[in-house]
Order: sequence, then structure tokens, then C-alpha cells
Amino acid sequence: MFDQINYSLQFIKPELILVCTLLVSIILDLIFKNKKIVIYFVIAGLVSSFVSLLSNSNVNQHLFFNMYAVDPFSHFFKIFLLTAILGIVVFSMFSNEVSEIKSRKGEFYYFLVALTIGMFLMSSSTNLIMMYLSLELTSLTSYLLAGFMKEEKSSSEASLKYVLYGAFSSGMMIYGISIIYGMTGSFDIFAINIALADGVTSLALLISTVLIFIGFGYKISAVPFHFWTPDVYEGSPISVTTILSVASKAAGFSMLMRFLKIVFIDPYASPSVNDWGVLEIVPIVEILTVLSVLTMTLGNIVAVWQTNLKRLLAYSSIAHAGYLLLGVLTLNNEGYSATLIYLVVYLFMNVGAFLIVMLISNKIKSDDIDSYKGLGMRSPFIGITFSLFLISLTGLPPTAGFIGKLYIFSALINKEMILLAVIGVLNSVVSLYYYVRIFRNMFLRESLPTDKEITLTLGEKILILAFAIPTLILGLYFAPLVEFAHASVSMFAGN
Amino acid sequence: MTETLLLQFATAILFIPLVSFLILIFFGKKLSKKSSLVGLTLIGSTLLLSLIIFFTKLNFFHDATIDYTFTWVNFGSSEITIDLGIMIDNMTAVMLVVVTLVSFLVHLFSISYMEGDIRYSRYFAFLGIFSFSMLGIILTNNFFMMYVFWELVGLSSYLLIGHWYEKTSAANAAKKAFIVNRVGDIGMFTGIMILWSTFATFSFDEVFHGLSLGILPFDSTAWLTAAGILIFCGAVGKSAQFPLHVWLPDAMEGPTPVSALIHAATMVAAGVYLVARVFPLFTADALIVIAYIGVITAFISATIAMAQNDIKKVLAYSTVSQLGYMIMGLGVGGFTSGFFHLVTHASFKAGLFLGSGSVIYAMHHVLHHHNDHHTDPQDIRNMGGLKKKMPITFWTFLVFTLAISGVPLTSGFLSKDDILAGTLAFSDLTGHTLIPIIAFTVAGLTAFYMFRLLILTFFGTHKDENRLNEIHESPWQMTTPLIIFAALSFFFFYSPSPTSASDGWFYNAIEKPESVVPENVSAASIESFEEAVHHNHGTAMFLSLTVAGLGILTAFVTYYWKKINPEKIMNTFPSLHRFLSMKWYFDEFYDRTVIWFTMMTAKVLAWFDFKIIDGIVNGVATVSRITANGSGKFDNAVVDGLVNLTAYSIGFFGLILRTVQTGKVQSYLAFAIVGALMIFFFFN
Amino acid sequence: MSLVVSLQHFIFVSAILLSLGVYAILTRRNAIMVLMGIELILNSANINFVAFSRFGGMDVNGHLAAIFVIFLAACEAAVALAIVLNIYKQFNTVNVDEVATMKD
Amino acid sequence: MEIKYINIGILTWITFLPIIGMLVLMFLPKEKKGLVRWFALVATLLQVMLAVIIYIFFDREAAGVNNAATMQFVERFTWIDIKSVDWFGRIRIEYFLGIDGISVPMVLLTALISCIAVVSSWNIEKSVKGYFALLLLLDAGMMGVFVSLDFFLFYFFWEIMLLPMYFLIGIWGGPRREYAAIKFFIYTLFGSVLMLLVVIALYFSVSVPDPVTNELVHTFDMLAMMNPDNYEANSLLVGFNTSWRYIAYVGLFIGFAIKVPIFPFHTWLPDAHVEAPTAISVILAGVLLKMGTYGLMRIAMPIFPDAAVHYLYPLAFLGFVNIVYGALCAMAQTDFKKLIAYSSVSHMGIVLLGMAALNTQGMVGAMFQMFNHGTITAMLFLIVGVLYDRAHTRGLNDFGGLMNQMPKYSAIMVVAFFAALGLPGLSGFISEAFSFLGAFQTFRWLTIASTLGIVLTAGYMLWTLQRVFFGTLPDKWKSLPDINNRELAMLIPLAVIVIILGIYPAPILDLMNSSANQLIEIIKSHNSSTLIGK
Amino acid sequence: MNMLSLYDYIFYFLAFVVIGSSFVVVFSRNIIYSAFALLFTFFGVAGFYVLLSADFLAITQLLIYVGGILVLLLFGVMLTNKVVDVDIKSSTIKTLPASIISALLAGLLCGIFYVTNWYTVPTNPELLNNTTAIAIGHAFISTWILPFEVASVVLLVAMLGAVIIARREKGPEVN
Repeated sequence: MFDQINYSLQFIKPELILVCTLLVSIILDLIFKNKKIVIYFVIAGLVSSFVSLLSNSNVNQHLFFNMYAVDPFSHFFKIFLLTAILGIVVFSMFSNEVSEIKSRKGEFYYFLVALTIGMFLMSSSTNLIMMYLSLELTSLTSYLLAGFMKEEKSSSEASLKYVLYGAFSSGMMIYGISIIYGMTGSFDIFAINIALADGVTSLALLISTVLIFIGFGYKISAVPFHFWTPDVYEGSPISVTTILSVASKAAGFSMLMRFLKIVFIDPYASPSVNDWGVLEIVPIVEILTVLSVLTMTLGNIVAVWQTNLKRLLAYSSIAHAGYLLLGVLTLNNEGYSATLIYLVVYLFMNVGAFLIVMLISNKIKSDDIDSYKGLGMRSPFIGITFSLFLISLTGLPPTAGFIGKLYIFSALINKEMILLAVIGVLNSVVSLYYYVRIFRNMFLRESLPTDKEITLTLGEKILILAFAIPTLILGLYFAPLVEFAHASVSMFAGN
Repeated sequence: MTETLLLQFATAILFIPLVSFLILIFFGKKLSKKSSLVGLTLIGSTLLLSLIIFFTKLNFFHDATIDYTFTWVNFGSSEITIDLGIMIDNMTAVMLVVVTLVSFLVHLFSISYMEGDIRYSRYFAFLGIFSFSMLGIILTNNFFMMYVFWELVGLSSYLLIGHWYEKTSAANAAKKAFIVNRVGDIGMFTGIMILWSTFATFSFDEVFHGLSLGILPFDSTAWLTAAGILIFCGAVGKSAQFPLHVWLPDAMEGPTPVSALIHAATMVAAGVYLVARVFPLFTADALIVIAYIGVITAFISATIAMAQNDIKKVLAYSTVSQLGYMIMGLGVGGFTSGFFHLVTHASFKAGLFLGSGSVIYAMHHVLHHHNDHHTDPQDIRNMGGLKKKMPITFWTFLVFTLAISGVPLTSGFLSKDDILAGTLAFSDLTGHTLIPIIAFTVAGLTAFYMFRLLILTFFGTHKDENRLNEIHESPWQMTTPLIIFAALSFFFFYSPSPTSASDGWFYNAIEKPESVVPENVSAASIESFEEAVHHNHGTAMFLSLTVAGLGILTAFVTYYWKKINPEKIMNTFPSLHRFLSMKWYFDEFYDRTVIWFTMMTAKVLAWFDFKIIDGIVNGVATVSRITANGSGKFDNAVVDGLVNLTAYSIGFFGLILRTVQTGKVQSYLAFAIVGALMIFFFFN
Repeated sequence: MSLVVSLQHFIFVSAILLSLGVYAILTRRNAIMVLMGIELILNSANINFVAFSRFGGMDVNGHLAAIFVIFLAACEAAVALAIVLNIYKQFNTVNVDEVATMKD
Repeated sequence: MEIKYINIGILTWITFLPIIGMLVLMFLPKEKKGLVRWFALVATLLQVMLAVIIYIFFDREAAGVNNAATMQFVERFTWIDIKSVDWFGRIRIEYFLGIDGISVPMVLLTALISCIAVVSSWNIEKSVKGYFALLLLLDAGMMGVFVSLDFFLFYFFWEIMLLPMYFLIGIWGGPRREYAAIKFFIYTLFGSVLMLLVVIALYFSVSVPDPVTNELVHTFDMLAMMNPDNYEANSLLVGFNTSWRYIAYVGLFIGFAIKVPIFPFHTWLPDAHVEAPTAISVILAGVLLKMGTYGLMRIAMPIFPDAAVHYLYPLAFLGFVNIVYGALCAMAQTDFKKLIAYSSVSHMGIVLLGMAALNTQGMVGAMFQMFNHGTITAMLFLIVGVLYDRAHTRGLNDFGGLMNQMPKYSAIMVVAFFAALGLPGLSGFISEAFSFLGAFQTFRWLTIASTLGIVLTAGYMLWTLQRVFFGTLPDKWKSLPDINNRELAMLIPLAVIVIILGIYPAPILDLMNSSANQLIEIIKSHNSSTLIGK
Repeated sequence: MNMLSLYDYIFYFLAFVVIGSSFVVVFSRNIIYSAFALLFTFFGVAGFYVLLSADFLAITQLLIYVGGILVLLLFGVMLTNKVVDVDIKSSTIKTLPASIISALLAGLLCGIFYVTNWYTVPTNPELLNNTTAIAIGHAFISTWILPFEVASVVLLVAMLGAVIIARREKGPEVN
């Protein structure tokens, strides 16, 4: 028994390092007035976790009595999440919102570490209670981060809405879990899978799936569980919004994908690459299809009406969740790998876009789309890089966004879900409407004479480029990304 | 003199006018006055070469067809190629002389006529390009080039009619000429398409050869007839046949020498030439259509000519009428006579126009001298008594008038008589008796209105004696062509006998080609037709002399001796007179039907395009706009971006959906749980 | 021992409790009342866990799950109340529908 | 044929030269506008030189189309090769360039029109650097479309053009530029996303053996897609005359039709043209519209010969509608640019008609019409631009009597107008005539109906000529200067090409003959092929 | 049919307590009443646990729910209401749609639960009479060690977070 625990421990070094980082930085934050020390310690902790993570690349282990899996799939997400969090930590250092709250600055960063731990756990959990726990860890930290600027009404409001919505959703989810437990007598998703395959069929399964999906749907902001998203994205500090739209959404997807793959796939079917053999007990693909179509369509067409850029990006990120779900619902290796590819691509373009919104918001104190008039001419660097991110979000070559969409639609077409693919591409046409409005304001409209020149520091420029260059490069040369994504899901093929 | 040399000459004839055009268009400004000399010299040289070809061909290669072909476009396989080339047969040789001669004389005439014109050099340049295209039509041995030059002739006609483009009427006339011609050309092009789809060649010879082997377009004689009629459409346009004749009278807006050259002698005759060229492929039905078109044209325009007062308009309608004659002649099967009338008509009609040009020139000078810009120098009612002041013009004009009226000893008598004989023969053979009846009526009408013109212009008294005294004869550059044309209007140039053309060299050289269409749809054979013509020759001559005489007599009675008051007759039949003077209301008819319809369609479609296709369902747009305005959140810029139905509805639904986002977290939760329940029930 | 009271009885109670929780969440304007509703939901889930555990061969896993839910309920309540207090500071109200400055 | 400079093939050079130019341009100082302009001109002139080299060395006999061996100036490298997981199969995207008779006229046209567009942009004063940078990017995109043989690459270039175009219209355009720009953007994106789906579907249906390992590799190679033997059994698009193939063809068709534009997808065109600056109108009409028909010829028809044959009549019918509808709409316009825009709709209809004929004359006619329309319409837009620069209005009814005021200008304009209305002796005639001749053999009545367009075109063209040049000169235009040397420099080459090709079209026809025949062969022969995948 | 045993009576009593008190929680206009009614609900649930032989859990329920959460909630009520104020009542909104939703949910769940074939295993009666604390303790340090440790991190974060959000900041107060 202790052997098992000892054995398991060697594979969770990255998580352990993060926990230590969290604990030490709490202490450091109490000791030192200079919060920079905490920040650098957090960065160091994240980096060392990253380094130790790299040694795990070929591990495929079920640990802690099947509670936890360290495998290529979770490995992919952990690398993804650490990259995102590291980026956002650096990003936050440039944020006025965060630096203005001097007294709680250190806390902000160690909460980021806690969030990372939560997301790590989400991506690796193979037990429903573990999933619920890690989801709650992530959520709690997110509520706190969203309300971090507690003197600001919008931030407080965001955190209230978030916490109520989140608590409700997780409550429904745990109720759903309880029903599943009642039917299968287990929390272990593998065991549940076997039980389901052995002939548990009932309406209760459907209702519990739907209830569990409330939890997942809330995490990935899928329609109709997305309602918190625009308000929380708008009210939170931009760096937190970025985390929510990228990292925590990715973590949600990792959990959802693992859950779907393990629970709803026929364990006795001979494994096939393109068809995992979905158990016919719950119309899971249909449910996902409806969710996905609703999500991307609603996200896009409501985004058309937004004038606040954070809110616009919030709706756009809802729409992107819809695209991601398209990849998930194919329930095969290809679709899963396409989702992973899209997530990576989305990381760069979305964080880049938020970064620019934040920098502009720092300088001109406005997120309104009208304040972007003439920006492209006043500040060509911002104009060009922002355009790049927006093109990528639209999904046009030569940017990474195109590659992401390409793989998603490839997966759909290969599964002969043509109609869904058509809906997907038409949605990306709709999305052009509102992205183009930003171009238009930046380049086609004249700026007011009162508008100041926006100058960026070298650090800011480098940070923007750190997101812009991958966005471009991945559009031109994406083989490593695709290989990585394939490798990460290929463990599912054998089952 | 070898065939090769002849071909080289022919090529030279074709390109010399082009060279003239290029020189004058690029260096015209520098040459200024000398441009006319350049043009004259170059066209003179073509005349010389044409004469050489003419005599050589008729004397040494009488029965040969000299032909040169090269591959112009190769579609990557040897099976389909487009071959172009030129050919010289007797018809070509005759036409070459006619065209270059008229062209040369018109050049000569224009030197003084156009003096002082602001675009003097450009005028001669355009004459050059006209000559080029006209000669192209004559020399070609295939349909493709025929069509190409056909259109180019249309272009030069357009440019020359629009020479004084500052005048709206001139610009309109030019446009009308081009477009009406194009309508005919489309028919011709369609005809050519039919032949090309069948034979994959444009060459006349090869098409005829194919037909004579029994290959029919789309295996049907109907399509063959259609092809013939469609190609004839080209002639309808260019030769101003009913119903496309409306452009020619308007074309008189161009300078008078141009009218003489293009709109009387050569270009309009191209249609006749075309019909003659492709004569073998006409079926009997096609020929009947052609004959009727010709005779209807002749009749309509003759009646209109009677009621016109503008000297050039009268001549224009007379031209249309005579062209109708030629077409009719060909249609009834009188191949040689129809073509012969083309040649004789060229000289006397060119002469008539130049004569009228001379008169107008004189009138214009006088009016100009008196600063009178109200009196129309072309209105015959303002003329009269010019006989003494302009003797050369008068005497030559008289010769032309006699010739066109078909008075014996003139060339016109020879050709016209033969055509009339042909119509009689045709009615004998086919029973279409209406054709000869109208043909003879038209002969009488022609004599009447031509003498009316002559009398009103040259006889009688001028309204204003003082002004009459200032009128004087035109310079030699203008009278010389008149004299030459007058000379050419006598019979001896064409035939030793004043009564029978068939003895002359012309009938010897130009023979009716054998039809290549299948026998059951072919017209009467040459022998039977010749037989019938011969049989009717005497009758025709007698009748034609009678009607011509009657016509002349009526003219003299009415306008010279004034025994009949034309005003009175007009007042008796006012509507008839208005009908004739308004040219049978053809223009009005077209304006209110075809053109109106086209413009309306265009406008409706443009509206449709703008409103419907583009801004599909404004209703949705409006709803969205009203809703949005009401809520005060309308983003004008967004609606700008939303251009059509989809966009509007997307916006609209977006607008509705966003109202769900109330900001109240409990309603969010309610929606979430309702959503979850709906998913459950949906998939239950 | 044969029981009239079966598994169904317990989970019916739990279902009713859940619905009442949902009702509270949807209707009560006071944020703290909403939190109470959430507690009801969590309790209903717990009843399920324990009941299933009892009738599923006294499986201790169900109990553990319930314990974790109780843990998390406590954590959540702490955080949520902190946020509600902060809201009260900012908005001077804890009525959820009045805290709605952000909307479309 | 391989011509290499510094180990890079000529097609890469001709495609990426503008991008190099653009990058260098970015580093030029903003203030030196003259330098920027000259630099852009040099870049495009170099491109023209390369085009001339291609023209000279192009092998007229090699057919290409679906045969990689007879493609010319081929450059083929693996761009992306993913072989990590066996379950996915190998993914290979190639950098595959090559040209044949279908593309070479377009390459020449693109180089020429781009260069002329630079010259005509000389008087742009607003953000000169940005303008020329975008123009060069656009140029590269267009060239890339015409030289790519890998569908992925093709799509890549196809989409790359959208953004520069959007900005060029949106920033430097007329009063309603924003509207026009977004309309263009949305419309074309709509078309291209459908195309993307078809590309993906094709990709999964086609596989070729790897030359080294002999394993089957999915490929974006267009030429492989044209070979029915390469379709995998049970794949979506295998076989002939299946409904999926029809759907895929229609998807591609819509993508291309929007670019052409084919009725009823044409409404972006008048707006885009009217609002775009002159040079952009020239590029739009001269090159961009051709991409649609090029795509149909090069991609849609040979890949889906069965569907192409099946939808031949609708294609021809749309051609007819375009011809007549465009002409009628043009007739009702009072805006000079709009008139020409609609005339483009009409003229592109002829391309469709010729293409649908599926015989040598028709196909060659259509290809030639693409080239000719490029030169002629470019001239027309330049002419409007010249006038607009001076008079600042494009209302046809505002003018009159300019013939005497601007004689040189008028002369050029007359040439352009008569070329546009298909006067023999000018290049437009030949292509129209060939298209009609070809179409007549296949669609008798439709072609006869379409000839109506010839008359209508003459009608509105001459009417326009009259309204602008004839009649009396309004007083306000008494001081309009005649065309200057720069403007002549851009118009005369086009006029010369129009005239020379009008007399002797062989220099261009020779380039495309064998490819056209091959193309027809491919489309017609599909019925004899019985293989249903492997 | 068996006679109702004591066990059953207790069950019905507790069910009455749980549902009745939670009705009060939900429908009471006075928030204080609601809070106290919640106390009974929690007790009732704890009673259920006892009925279901979950002794450890019943204790935990009492300790944490009653001793912790409920107190916390009461504090919250007190802090956000001026006690002397009459505004301690909490009004309700949108009762009709909410009733429909809730009724639907309850009906749906009960209906489904009624027909569902649950995972049931005959229970060893010995287990019912023994305390579960030992088994739970074992599980916590063996199979459930990871969730156990994670829960500690969650608690830490929640504690810190609650403090950070709720504490008063230096500087001008908003109130």
C-alpha cells in the first residue's frame, strides 16, 4: 500500500513542486515587504515544475489507486497550462490592475500557483471525486482572482456572479456524480465505464450526464451554461480574464475529454482509430453536437453587438469553445488531437489579444471599441500585431488560427459530419464581422485629435512578440505541434 | 504577271490604306494640310494597283480563282485551325476597282470640301481605315475575316458619321449606326457559328465544298436556311434593309463625301457583295426571304423619299431603295444583275451625293457669308434655279438622275432593267407576283422623286435672288469627280449595247455560281432562270420605260409646270403625308418598343440588383434597425457591416439573444437549468 | 432485517431537497439565502452518497465522497461569504439582482 | 524546364519577390515617399522581367494540367511532413509550384497588372508606405494562387489576399469604403470557407504512395486529386457521380463563383470597384476576378470531371445570365466605375460560357478572354481613374465633349472601349468570338441568346463614349489637362497588348492550346475510367 | 406487507423534519428563520446518516455543517443586515417560473429514481453495526490519500482567500 504511494509520488514531482512553491510563497509573502521576491519565487517554482514535467514525457501511469493518471494526454495539458500560466504571470507584471493592488500583489501570484495545481489535477484525475475536488480548487481560486480588485465594483460583482454560478454548477455536478455512483457503485471512471458497458441503461444515466455536463459546461463556458462568462470576463482584471478564457477552459476541456473518452467508450469494442465505439447508452455525441452548435453560434452572433472589447472577446471565447467542442464530439483520435492543436493555437492568439487589450486599457483607461479608432495608424506595432491575433482568431492563413480550424474541420469531415463542418465554417464567417470592426476602428477610422500616441516599452513589445511570433510561425510550420498533439492522444487508441 | 504577284498587289491594296491611316493618325497634326495629299496619293496607288489587277485578272486569269491561305490560329491540334487568306476572282477584281475608284474620287472631292475643318487630317485618316476595312471585305476568302472587316467597316462608319461629334445629332447617328449594324452582325455571327460548328472551317470554298457533299448543319435543311438568312442579317444591317434601315438616313449627319463613299457607293453595297459572295449556300426559302426583304425595303424607302425635303435625306432613302433593289435582284436569282446594279449604282449614286455636296457647299458658303445660321443649306425648298450658277453640277446631276431613273443609254437602265426582268422571271417560276408589281411601282416612284429633287434644286426660281447671284460653281477638285462619275454612268463602259447588258464584259466576267445546297431546297436552276429572264426581257423593258416615263412626267407636271399643287395633295391626305415624312414611324416604333424595353429592363434589373439581391429583405433590416434604435443601442457601424439577409438576421438574432444577458445571476442560473432540462427532454 | 424504507425513500427525499435548493437559488434575492440553497443541494447529494453506499454493500467510498463534499461546502461557504461581505461593502446590499451593473 | 537562381526556382522568386520588397519597404523611412514608390516599382518591374523570362522559356508543347511531368518550372519540396503516429497516417503538405498553359497567361497578367497598379498609385499620398507594402503583399498572394499546385498552398495564398485587399479598399477607398471593404471581405471569406471544407474532404479521399517507403500518404497535391486511381476506397469522394462529389463540386463552385463573380454572388463587385482606389480596381478587375474562373478550370473541373459535366448546362446558363444581366445593369448606371464593374460581370460571363462549351475553341476562348479582360478592364479602370483624378467625379452625365479637351486620353479610351465591346482587330473580339463559337456547338440556343450581350455591350459602351466625349464641353471642364506621361506609361503597354493580340493572338494562344486540349480531354474522358478507388 | 418498524417511523419523522424545515428555509420571509430552519434540516440529514449507519458522517455533518457553515452563514446574515433593521426579511423574485422549474425537477428526478435499477449489493449486517470511522480512516491514508491531501490544499486556499477578500484594507473605506 505504501509502496504504491511511494511509487506514485515519483511521477507527481511537478505537482509537488507547485505545492511547495505555493506554501513557501505564502510564507515569503508574509515575511517580505518587497513583493517582487514572491513573484520571482513563483516564476522560479513554475519553471522548475516545468523542468521536472519534461522528464515525465513518456510516462503512462495510473497512480494513487487509480485516482490519478500521469500520461501523455495530461502531460500535454500540463505543459500547455504551465506555458499559459508562465505567460500570464509575466503578462500580469505589466498589468496596472494587478500592480495597483500593492498590498495583495504577492497573494495574486500565489493564487496563480494554486490555480495551476487545481488545473493540473483536473487534467490528470481519473476519479469523479478527484475531478470534483480539483474542479473546486480551480473554481475557488478563480473566484478569488476574479474578485481580486475588491475595491472595484465590477470586480466584486464578477466574483459574486462567478461564485454563485460556480457553486450552483458544481452542486449540480456532484448531484449528478451521486446518481452515477448509485448506478455503478464506483467513482473510478474505468470501473464506471465497465459497469456501463455491462448493461447499465436508464434514464438516470442521461439525467446524471446532463447534470455533470452543467459542471463541465460551466467550466468551458458552453451554451447554455455560459451566462457567467461575459460578465465575469468583463469585470475581472484582464490577466484573470485571460486565465479563465485560456487556462481554465483548457483544464475544463482536458477533464471533459478524459471523462468522455473513458466513460462513454465501449471497452470491449476493438479499438479503432477513427471510431472508438461509443456506448449507445447516452446520446452523448448528439448532446455535444447541440451544445457545440449553440455555443459557437450564440457566441458569434452576440459578439457582433458588443462594444466593450473585453466583452467582445468574452463572447468570442464562447464561440471558440464551440469550435473546440466540435473537435471533442467526433470522439476519435483525430478530433481529440485537433482539439489539442486548437487549444495551443488559441492560447497564443487569445492571450495575445487580451494582452494588447490590457496594455491599451492601461494607457487609455478604456476597453471601448471606439477608443481604438485610428490606433493602427498611431501605433503601427500594436495595429499589426493585434491584427495578426484577430486574423488568427478568425481563422485565416497564414496564422495559427487557420491551422487550428483546419484540423477541427478535418476531423469533422473525416467523420463525415459535413453539415456540422459547414455550420462551423459559416460561423467563422460570422465571426469575421466583429473582428473586422476592430480592424476598421484601428485602421479605417481617424483618431480623435485628443488621442495620445501610445508607446510601448521594450518589455511590452517583447511580450507581445512572444505571442505574435508563435501565432505566425505555427501558421507556417505546424508539424511539431501536430506531432505533439497526436502523440498526446495516441494513448487513447490502444485503450 | 503571275498569280503570286497579283496576290502581292492585292495585299498591298489592302494594307496601303491602313498605312495611310497610321501615318495620318500619328502625324496628322504635323502634316496638317498635307494630310489630304498623303491620303490621296496612297489611295491613288491602290486605284492603280486595282486597275492592274482588274485588267490582268479579266484578261489573263479569267476563269481562275487566285487564292492564298495561311493558318492564323492553331488550337494545338492540326484538326482545328483557323485559316485566313485572301482570294481574287472576277467579282473581287470588279469590286476592287469600284471601291478604290470611288474612294479616290471622294478623296479628291474632299480636299476642298473639307477645307478648314478642325479635324482635317483625322478625316482622311478615317477614310483610310474605311478603305482598309472595305477592301478587306472584298478580298477575304473566309467568313471570319469577312466578319472582322464587317465590324471594322462599321467602326469606320461610326467614326466618320460622328466626325462632327460636337453635334448631338451626329453623335447619336453614329451610335445608332453602330448599334443597328451590330444587331445585324449578331445574326451574321450566329450564321457563321452554325457553319463553323458544322464544318469547322471558315473558308468559303471549304464550306461550299462541304455543303455540296451533302453535309448539312445539324443535319437539317432548316438550319441551312437559317444559316443563310442569318448571314443575310449582316447584309440587312450593313445594306440598311428593312427592318434595320433606320440608321442610314441618320448617317447623313456625316460629311457629304462620306455619305457618297460609304453610305451610297461602297459600304452599304457590302451587304449586297456579301449576299453575292455566299450566294451558293442560300436555299430557295432563304432566297425568297431575301427577295421580300429587298422589295419591302425598296418600296418603303421610295415612299419615304417622296416626302423628304432634305437633299441628302432624299438621296439617302433613294440609296436604301436602290439597295433594296439589289437585294431583291439577288433574292430573285438575278445574281449578275443584282451585282451589276451595285456597280452602276456606285457611280451614279456617289455622283449624286457629290453633286449634292457641291450644292450644299455652295449654299453653305453663301449662308455663311450672310451669317445666316437659320436657313438649312440642305433643304431643297431653300434652293432652286441653281442650274445657271452651277452648270457642271447641274449637268452631271442630270445624268445621274437619268441613270437612277433607268432611262435608256444610261448604265442604270442596263442594270435596273435586268433586275426587273429577273423579278418577272421569278414570279413566273415561283408565283410570287407581288415582287414584280412592287418592283415596277418603285421604279416609277424613283423616277418621280429624283426628278422632283432635280427640279426643285436646279430649276425654277430661288427665293432670294441676291443670294443666288453669289452662288458659284465649285472648284475643280469637286467638279472633276462629278464629271468622271457622270461619264461612268453611261452604258458604253459596261456593254456595247445600250439595251442589253448581257453582251458586255461584265456579264461575261460575273457568272452566277452553282448552288451547293441539296436539290430539293435549292432555287430554280440557272438554265431555267436564264430561260425565264430571256422570255421576260422585252416585257420588262417596256414596262420599266413606261413607269420611268410616267414618274418623270408626273414630276415635271407637278413641280416644273406646277399643274398639280403638291400642297393640295398633301392636305388631302395629311395623315399619309405625315406617315411618309415621319418615315413610317420606324424610329418612334423602335424607341417605344425595343429601346424602351431594353432601358426599362436595364433600370429594373439595376434596381433589382441594388435593392433585392444586395439588400435582401429590407424588412428584416428595418425591423432590426427599429428595434435597435428603440433600445438606443444601435451600432450604426455594425449595420453598415451587415449587408444582406443573413447578416441582418444574424444581427437580429444576436440582438434578441443578448437580451438574455440581463446581468442578473439568478436568471442566468434559471436559463442554465432550463437549458439542461431541455437537453434532457430533447434527447429523452 | 427487512425494511419498508428502501433506497428509493432516501433518494426521493434527496430529490425534493435538491428541488427546494434550486428553488431557493432561483428566487431568493438575498445572496446568503442563495448560498443556503446551495447548501441544500450539497446536502441532497450527500444523502444520495450515503444512501447508495448503504445499499451498495456499505461501500465506504460513498462516505468519503460525502466527507469531501462537506469539506468543499465549508470552503465554498467561506469564500462565498467573504465575497458577499465584500459586495455588501461595495454595493451596500446583498440582493443579488441589484448587483447587476454588467449586462448586455 | 528548370531555371534556378541561387538554387531557388523562378516561380518562388516571382512569388516572393514582392514579399521581399514589402519587407525591405517596411524599413524605408516613412517620410521618403518618392523612394518608397520607386522601390515598389522596381520590385514589380523585376517581377515583370521574371515573367518575361518565363514567357520565353515556357515550353508551348507541354500540356501540364494533371500531369506533373509536363508541368513546368516545377518546384517541389516537402513543407510539412508528419509521420509520428501510425493511426493518423502520414500527413504531407508540399511546397509544390508549377505552371502550365492554364496558369502561365495569368502569371504574365499578374506581373503586368501589378506593375501597372504601382504606377497608377503614384499619386497616393496617405500612408504611402503602408499602401505599397499591402499592394506588394497582395501581389504575392495573387501570384501564389496562380503558381501553386498544392491545394493547401493554393488556399493559403487565396486567403492571404483578403486582408491586404480589405485594407487597401478600406483605407484608401472612396466615401463608402468601409462598407465596400467589409462586403468584399465577408463575401469572399464565405466562398473560401466552403472551399476549405472541400479541400479537406479531398485530402482525406486521396492518397498517393510515398516514393521511398511506398506507404500511402494523404496529400494536398492537386494533380493527384485529378487522378481517380488515387482515391481511397470507401472515402467520401471516391467514385464518379456520387452525390458527395456533386456537393463538393458545388462547394468549390460557390467559392470560385463569388470571386468571378457569378450572378447572384456578384453584388460585392460594384461596391468594391466604386470605392476602391484606381489601382485596386485595376487589380480587382484585372487579376482577382480571374482567380474564380482559373479555379474552376484548374481545380474544380479536372478534379470533379463527372460533376463538371453534370453541371455543365447550369454553368453555361449562369454564363448567359452574367452576360445579359451584367450588360443590362451596366446600361442603367450613371457612375462610370459602376458601369465598368457591371461590364466585368458581363464579360466574365463569356468566360463561363466558353468554359462550359468543353471544346477546344470554347476553352481557349475562355482562357484568352480571361487574359484579355484583364488587360482591357484594367485599361478601363485606369481611364476612369485618370478622369477621376482630374474631375473628382465619376458621374457620366457630368461630362461631355472631352474629346477635344483631352485628345490623347480620348484616343486611348476609344481603343479601350472598342476593345471592351469586342471590336475585331482588338483582343477582346477574338476571345469572345472563340468562346461563342465553342459554346454554340454545345449550347445552341443559349449561345444565341447570349449574343444579345454583344449588342447590349455596344449599346452601353457607345452611349458612355458619347456621354463623356461627344457633345459640348461643360464650362467647368475647360481646364482639364490631358493625360500625362506617367499615365500614358501605364496605359500604352496595355493598349499595345490589346492591339497586337487582336491582330495576332498566337503569342498567347500558343501558350495555352495544349493545356486546353488536355483539360478537355481529362474532363471528357472520365466516363471511360471505371476504377472505383483502391 | 410488513408492519412499519421503528426504523420506518424514524425515517418518516426525519424526512418530515428535513423537508419541512427546508420548506421553511426556502419560503420563509425572514432570513433568520430560514437560517434556523436550516439548522433543523442539517440535523435531519445527520439523522438520516445515522439511519444509514454512517456514524462518522453524522458527526461530521453536525460538526462542520452545524458548527461551521451555519454559524458562518449566520455571521454573514448579521454582518450584512443591521439587526435592528426590519429589512432582515428577504423577498423573493420570479416565483412562478422557479416553482415550475423546481417542481419539474423534483418530479423528474423522483420519476426517474423510481424506475432506475440501482446498483445494490446485499449488505453484510456486521458492517452496519460497526463504526465506519476505521474504514474511513484507513481509506484516507491509503486509497484516498490523494484527495485527502488535495482537500488540504483547497482548505488552505479557501481560508487564505476568504481572509484576503473579507479583510478591511488600509486606506479610505468604502461604506
